[in-house]
Amino acid sequence: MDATLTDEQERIRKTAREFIESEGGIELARRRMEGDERVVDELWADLADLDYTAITVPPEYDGFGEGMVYLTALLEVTGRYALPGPLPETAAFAVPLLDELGTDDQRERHLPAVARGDQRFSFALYDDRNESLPEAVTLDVDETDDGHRLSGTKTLVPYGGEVDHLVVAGRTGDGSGDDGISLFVVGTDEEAVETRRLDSLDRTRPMYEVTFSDLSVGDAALLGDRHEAGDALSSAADRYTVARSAMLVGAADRAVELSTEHGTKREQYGQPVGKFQAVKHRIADMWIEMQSARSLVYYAAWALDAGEPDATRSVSAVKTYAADRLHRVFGDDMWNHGGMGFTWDHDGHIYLKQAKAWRNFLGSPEDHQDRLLEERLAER
Amino acid sequence: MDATLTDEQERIRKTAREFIESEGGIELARRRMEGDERVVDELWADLADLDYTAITVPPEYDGFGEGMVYLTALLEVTGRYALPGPLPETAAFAVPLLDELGTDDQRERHLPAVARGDQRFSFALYDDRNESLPEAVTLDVDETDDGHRLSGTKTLVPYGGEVDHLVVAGRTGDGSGDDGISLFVVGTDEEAVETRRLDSLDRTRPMYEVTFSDLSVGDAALLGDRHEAGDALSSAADRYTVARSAMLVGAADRAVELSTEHGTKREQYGQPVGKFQAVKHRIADMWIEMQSARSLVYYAAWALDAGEPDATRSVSAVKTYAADRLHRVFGDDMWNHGGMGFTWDHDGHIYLKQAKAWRNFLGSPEDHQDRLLEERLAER
Amino acid sequence: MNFDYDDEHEAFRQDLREWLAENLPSDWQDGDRQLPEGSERERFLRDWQRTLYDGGWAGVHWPEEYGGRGASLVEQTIYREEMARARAPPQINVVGINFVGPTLVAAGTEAQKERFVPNILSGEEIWCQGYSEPDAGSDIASLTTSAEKQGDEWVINGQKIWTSYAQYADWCFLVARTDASGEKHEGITTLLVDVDQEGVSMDPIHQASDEEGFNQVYFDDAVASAENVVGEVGHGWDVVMTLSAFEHSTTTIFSIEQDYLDLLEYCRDETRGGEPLIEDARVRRDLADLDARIQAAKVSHYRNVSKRSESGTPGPEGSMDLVVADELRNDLTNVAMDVLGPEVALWEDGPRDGQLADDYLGSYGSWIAAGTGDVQRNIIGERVLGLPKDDKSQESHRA
Amino acid sequence: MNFDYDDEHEAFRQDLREWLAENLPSDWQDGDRQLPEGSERERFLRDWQRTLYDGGWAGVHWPEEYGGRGASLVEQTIYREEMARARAPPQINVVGINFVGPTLVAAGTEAQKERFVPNILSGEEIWCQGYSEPDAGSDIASLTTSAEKQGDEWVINGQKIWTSYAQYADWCFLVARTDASGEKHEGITTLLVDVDQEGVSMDPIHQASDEEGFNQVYFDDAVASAENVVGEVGHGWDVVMTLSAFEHSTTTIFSIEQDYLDLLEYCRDETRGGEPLIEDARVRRDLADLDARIQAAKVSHYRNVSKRSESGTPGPEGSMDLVVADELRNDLTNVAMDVLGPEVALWEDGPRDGQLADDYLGSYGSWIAAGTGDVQRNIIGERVLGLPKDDKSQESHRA
Repeated sequence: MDATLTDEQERIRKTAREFIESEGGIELARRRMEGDERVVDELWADLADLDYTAITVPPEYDGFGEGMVYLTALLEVTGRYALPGPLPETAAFAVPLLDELGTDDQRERHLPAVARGDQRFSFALYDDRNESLPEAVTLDVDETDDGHRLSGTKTLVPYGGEVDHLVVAGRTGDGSGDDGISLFVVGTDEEAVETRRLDSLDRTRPMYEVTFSDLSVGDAALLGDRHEAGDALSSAADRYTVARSAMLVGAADRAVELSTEHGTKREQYGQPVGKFQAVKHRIADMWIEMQSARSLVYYAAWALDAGEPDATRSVSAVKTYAADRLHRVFGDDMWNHGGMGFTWDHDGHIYLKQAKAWRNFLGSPEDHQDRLLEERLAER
Repeated sequence: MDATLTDEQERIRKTAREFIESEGGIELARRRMEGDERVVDELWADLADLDYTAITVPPEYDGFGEGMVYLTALLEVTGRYALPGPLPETAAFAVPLLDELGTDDQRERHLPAVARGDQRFSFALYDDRNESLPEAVTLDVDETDDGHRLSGTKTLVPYGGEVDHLVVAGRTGDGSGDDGISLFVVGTDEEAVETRRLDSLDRTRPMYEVTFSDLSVGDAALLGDRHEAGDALSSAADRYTVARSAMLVGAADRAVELSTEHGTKREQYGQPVGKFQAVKHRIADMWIEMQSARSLVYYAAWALDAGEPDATRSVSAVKTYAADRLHRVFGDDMWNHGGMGFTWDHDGHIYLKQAKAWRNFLGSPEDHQDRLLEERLAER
Repeated sequence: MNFDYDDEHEAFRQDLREWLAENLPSDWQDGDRQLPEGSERERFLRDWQRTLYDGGWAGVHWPEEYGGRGASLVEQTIYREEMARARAPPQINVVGINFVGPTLVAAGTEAQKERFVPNILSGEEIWCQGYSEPDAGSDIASLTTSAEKQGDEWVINGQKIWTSYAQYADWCFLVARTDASGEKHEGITTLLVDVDQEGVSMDPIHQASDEEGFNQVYFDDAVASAENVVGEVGHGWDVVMTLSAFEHSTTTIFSIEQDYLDLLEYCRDETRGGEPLIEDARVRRDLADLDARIQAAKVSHYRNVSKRSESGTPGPEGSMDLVVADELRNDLTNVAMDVLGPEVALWEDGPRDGQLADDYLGSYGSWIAAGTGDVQRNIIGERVLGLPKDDKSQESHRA
Repeated sequence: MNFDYDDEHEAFRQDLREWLAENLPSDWQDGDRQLPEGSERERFLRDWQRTLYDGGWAGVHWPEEYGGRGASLVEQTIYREEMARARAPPQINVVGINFVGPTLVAAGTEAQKERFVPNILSGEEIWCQGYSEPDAGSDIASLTTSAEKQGDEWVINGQKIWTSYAQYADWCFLVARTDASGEKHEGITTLLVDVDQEGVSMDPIHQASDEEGFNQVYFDDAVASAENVVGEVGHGWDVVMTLSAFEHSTTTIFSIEQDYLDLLEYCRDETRGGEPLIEDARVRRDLADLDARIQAAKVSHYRNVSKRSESGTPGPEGSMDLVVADELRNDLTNVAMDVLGPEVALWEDGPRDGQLADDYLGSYGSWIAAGTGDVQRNIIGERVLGLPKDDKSQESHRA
């Protein structure tokens, strides 16, 4: 029992913070919000230099073989700056999935390249932008002589047009649940693949539509067993949920700081506004909720790494607890700042939009409430 | 459009307040809490002298023929003192029901006596203390040659052992919904009727168990058409819900006063505690919620009297809004008072328990949420 | 107690409904209620303001002698209900019509009334109000924008912020400091300032919602003539208080109700996992709770209207309308986002072309006009309930 | 980051579990966990205290030289987890064991240690602490109970309130004013007072829950000998602060978790209208929310324990444990009442013989021991986050 970060983890956080601040801090996110895609390209090279892209890659593929605890410790820092780029998509979702399901060939083809920073990944899951997973996976996949043919349009693909490869979920079997789902690794440079950026609430992490026009892929593109990828997909979604939650915890930590600074410096009615209990207690509550969310993230990350039986429930606890509460933390930060809090210049709205955009993505809090209780009752 | 009380209504409120205070105010409720049943008997005679028992009785039966608006205006005042006695049971539930469903004979037998203060009423609806209405009405009623035979034990009967008559709901038809319910007027002095007081959360308004041991009643006891009393019962429950809500609004008004007095007089850290924004804003919120509940009660009372199409929805809005919010108002009042708020001497707990005891009685807020939306959608 | 309308009132409602049916912009009636973008927007809004004026529906609460209908408070309520139900476009001269006009009628000189009032109702002159300052926030009285008497003119220097409609405005109702030697509520003067002069410039404020609705307004040796002082020099705080009394006569609860009904229909019609959203008891709890809160807020507003009809003056209870409506709008727009599927992640390419997202984001800025919930709760605690005043906040916020 | 326990810790847990299985009162193990009423209760609790002592489980955190196990913070956490899981009866000498003993070990004289410490752990002498006063509330430092030096004795006059366990206590750890001339934190002295003397009397406080747990304690020329001053005369505030540091090492989150699991099972097993309660999505939302909050509070507690294991001293972060647990207990007990049918209207004739109602009512008094959420939020705002201190509240509440 030692619920603290290691010195090594603290060190990487410090380095990450110094690096991001030297590059402009949250200005990087603002550049991406304004539509500057180069910022992701530039950043990615640096992240690779710092070995961040290699964290979850196994040692045999030139990585560090670290798990979610290490990754979330880092992502908390990137979240503080709303750092753009598909790091959680690549490192939390795709890499462990490739490692788990991939053939030697697939691993060899992708993992070292990811570690080097030469390949970025995202995932294309939703065929319907209004349904929950796994029901929202309906993509038509026809079997061909030497592989499969994909036809249809995926939506809500994070950074879809700014990555090299996508993990695409298709339905090769019957039903609408976890069964019958197959995964494919598809290059975005294929001619039959077209991406279109969607104006997204969180413009630091834009969503894309990705259209497959009778895209033929060979057997080498099939990731894992045909029909059988539902469980692995669910695990990948869990890792991603924890990763993104960690980023939002980092953002919430920053929001508490911003409100505290404001409460200390800004004067109204002749005294710093943080002396007013309404403001002081609201910030105290923000801090409590941020710390509580952080606790759940730490535990879930550890439980996923350790393969604990309550890992799935722990992930659901994160989203159940944090989805709306962190959102409110950001809203409260905006309110604490008065009129300035509602301006584009204040960072609060960047976080607020991230929290809302993330709310129902890969599982709404309601989905997670249901799953949490199912798991809990199964344990009794 | 005139959303204010009339001068006449304001006058009766003032009189009621002066009268209750002259009799000891909330000490009357405390006496009943300690088990003193005489307080209800004594009070009832006074209430009759003041004509309060005659308010809803039609003029042709020696009453004033007033409706829910007038009654709730008065009940707000009685609620302020948690005044014990079956006034809402008699005046809001039973009297309009007798007037609506009763034969000339039944009306003649009961209504003038109620107006004079010679008969008190309550109702026995629940056969199962854990089910909702109307499902909880399961009492076996056998048809006999000259009437019916009632066998079974009703529970959750307010003041059951302290009234003269009960409106008893029995199931004479199939099903578990509104259909097949029949009502009977039963005297509590019948030999086959036994009452047992249950230790109740709200000891100012104790619940009883009432057992019918093969009680035979004549046709004159049947209130309304056989099998067909479900709708009238539901309306009576609605009136009762509004009446009790009005009492709790009056209690909440008092709780705001108590907290305000405390915040003005009690000093901590060298200043009145009401200067602390945490306390000041909590009291402001209590006031807002009390006023909002009051608005809903006023509207529902008027809509019931006027037979507005949204009357049912308005009643459900009251309980949806007020059930947990008024309860929290009382809890907040206790918290505002610090340690003293948790003592038996502080009045807050009397109200708190009333609100909790009332929460799921004759329809939980959840039941009312569902009904509110059903009605709302039916209007669209 | 009576929530019915009498025949006269129903006739008023009917007249307005019929007029709206004929005069609302046609796109609007077809359900496309987006304001035009860019410079088109001002044209559109000025046209609508003129249409309202021509129909006699621009300032129903104004006295008849100034071109209004002399509508009673109840009629004003009906007016707001119907405009919300029709989802009519906003009035570009809302500041002039709701605040400046009535203030001039109450506190202006005859010459001011003659010069300014007619052009307000017709929309020929659009008004903004210069209140908040970067370092003052809701603490209006600590303003530092100065007006100095030079001959027959006042020379104005300083900066205002959160000034809505300034981008369209012809005139500004300005609160300035003319004497810094006394207490902060003293030495304040209200002036009518022509915005169309060299000494006045402005910048729009880029909002979190990616829109521009508020402005910073800079005064750099701007001038106002001596006869454009409202009330007495140095007694502007009284004028501000007079004017703020009019603010409470507005409420957004009726438009909140319309948005709620839209949400209800969405949840009835939309399915997820094959089930209508409304079948989820969680959704029902959220909707029913909003429904009940909206009904409560409406009736509370009616009660305030009735009370004010009797007493003639608005009380501090109006703070309740404000804080309740602000929180309702924030909660409602959040629920409307939350019941969406994962598509909640989209903005302009998302549901209703981003309108839901715009409403949601906008709800975080709504209090800029009304003062924060914290300030409103102070007002309720201190002025309604009589709790001890914080020495610091005493009298120094708008009510 | 590691939430596993090593073998040594697991062995500690196993020892305790086995001991509890053998030594818990037999009714208790059968699920009947009501404390006896009246005078039986003290006997029962003293017996249980003695049983714990005999088993070596009365003060696991005490140093071995004083009869404890010298348990690490992690082991103390395991201890609390297991006692909660077994729903063990409360320790009647909790004040002595958790606060007074450690304080004497840290700040007492050798003679005090020798005289008092052994009888604490064995439960031979039960302790209470005399802190709050009717006019002081959470503002401990403004206390007025006086102690005046007369020869070799201190003569004590005044009144304490909210004193738990006083009805059983043999000794009182008293905070008194020995000098009223300076600032309110000065001139305070802590004394060990024999409660069994003529000058000390007490009244139980009738609580909203219809129970008596707290007391008023009156000192009327009560005496304490000079050697029973703890720390230096006039420097009692330092002792209070030392003692308060120990308070944060307790948490009720583990017993809250047990109550939550009971509620979960109730909702799984109970039906209404033919449907299991847990099928109602509203119930699921409430349960899942409580579940997640409890897990968060537990992990936050582990994090605080780990942090404290590293740093050696408890930080103000402990305020978070307190405020979170208090609110959770209040929300949990309310949900447990609300999911009941109309039978929620009953008390002792109601569900579980009124235990649910008792727990619910009790949750409104829990903060009396811990200080209000308002105070805890001040501590978090000021000491954790560094927000500007309210001049009024500075340093004057227990932390």
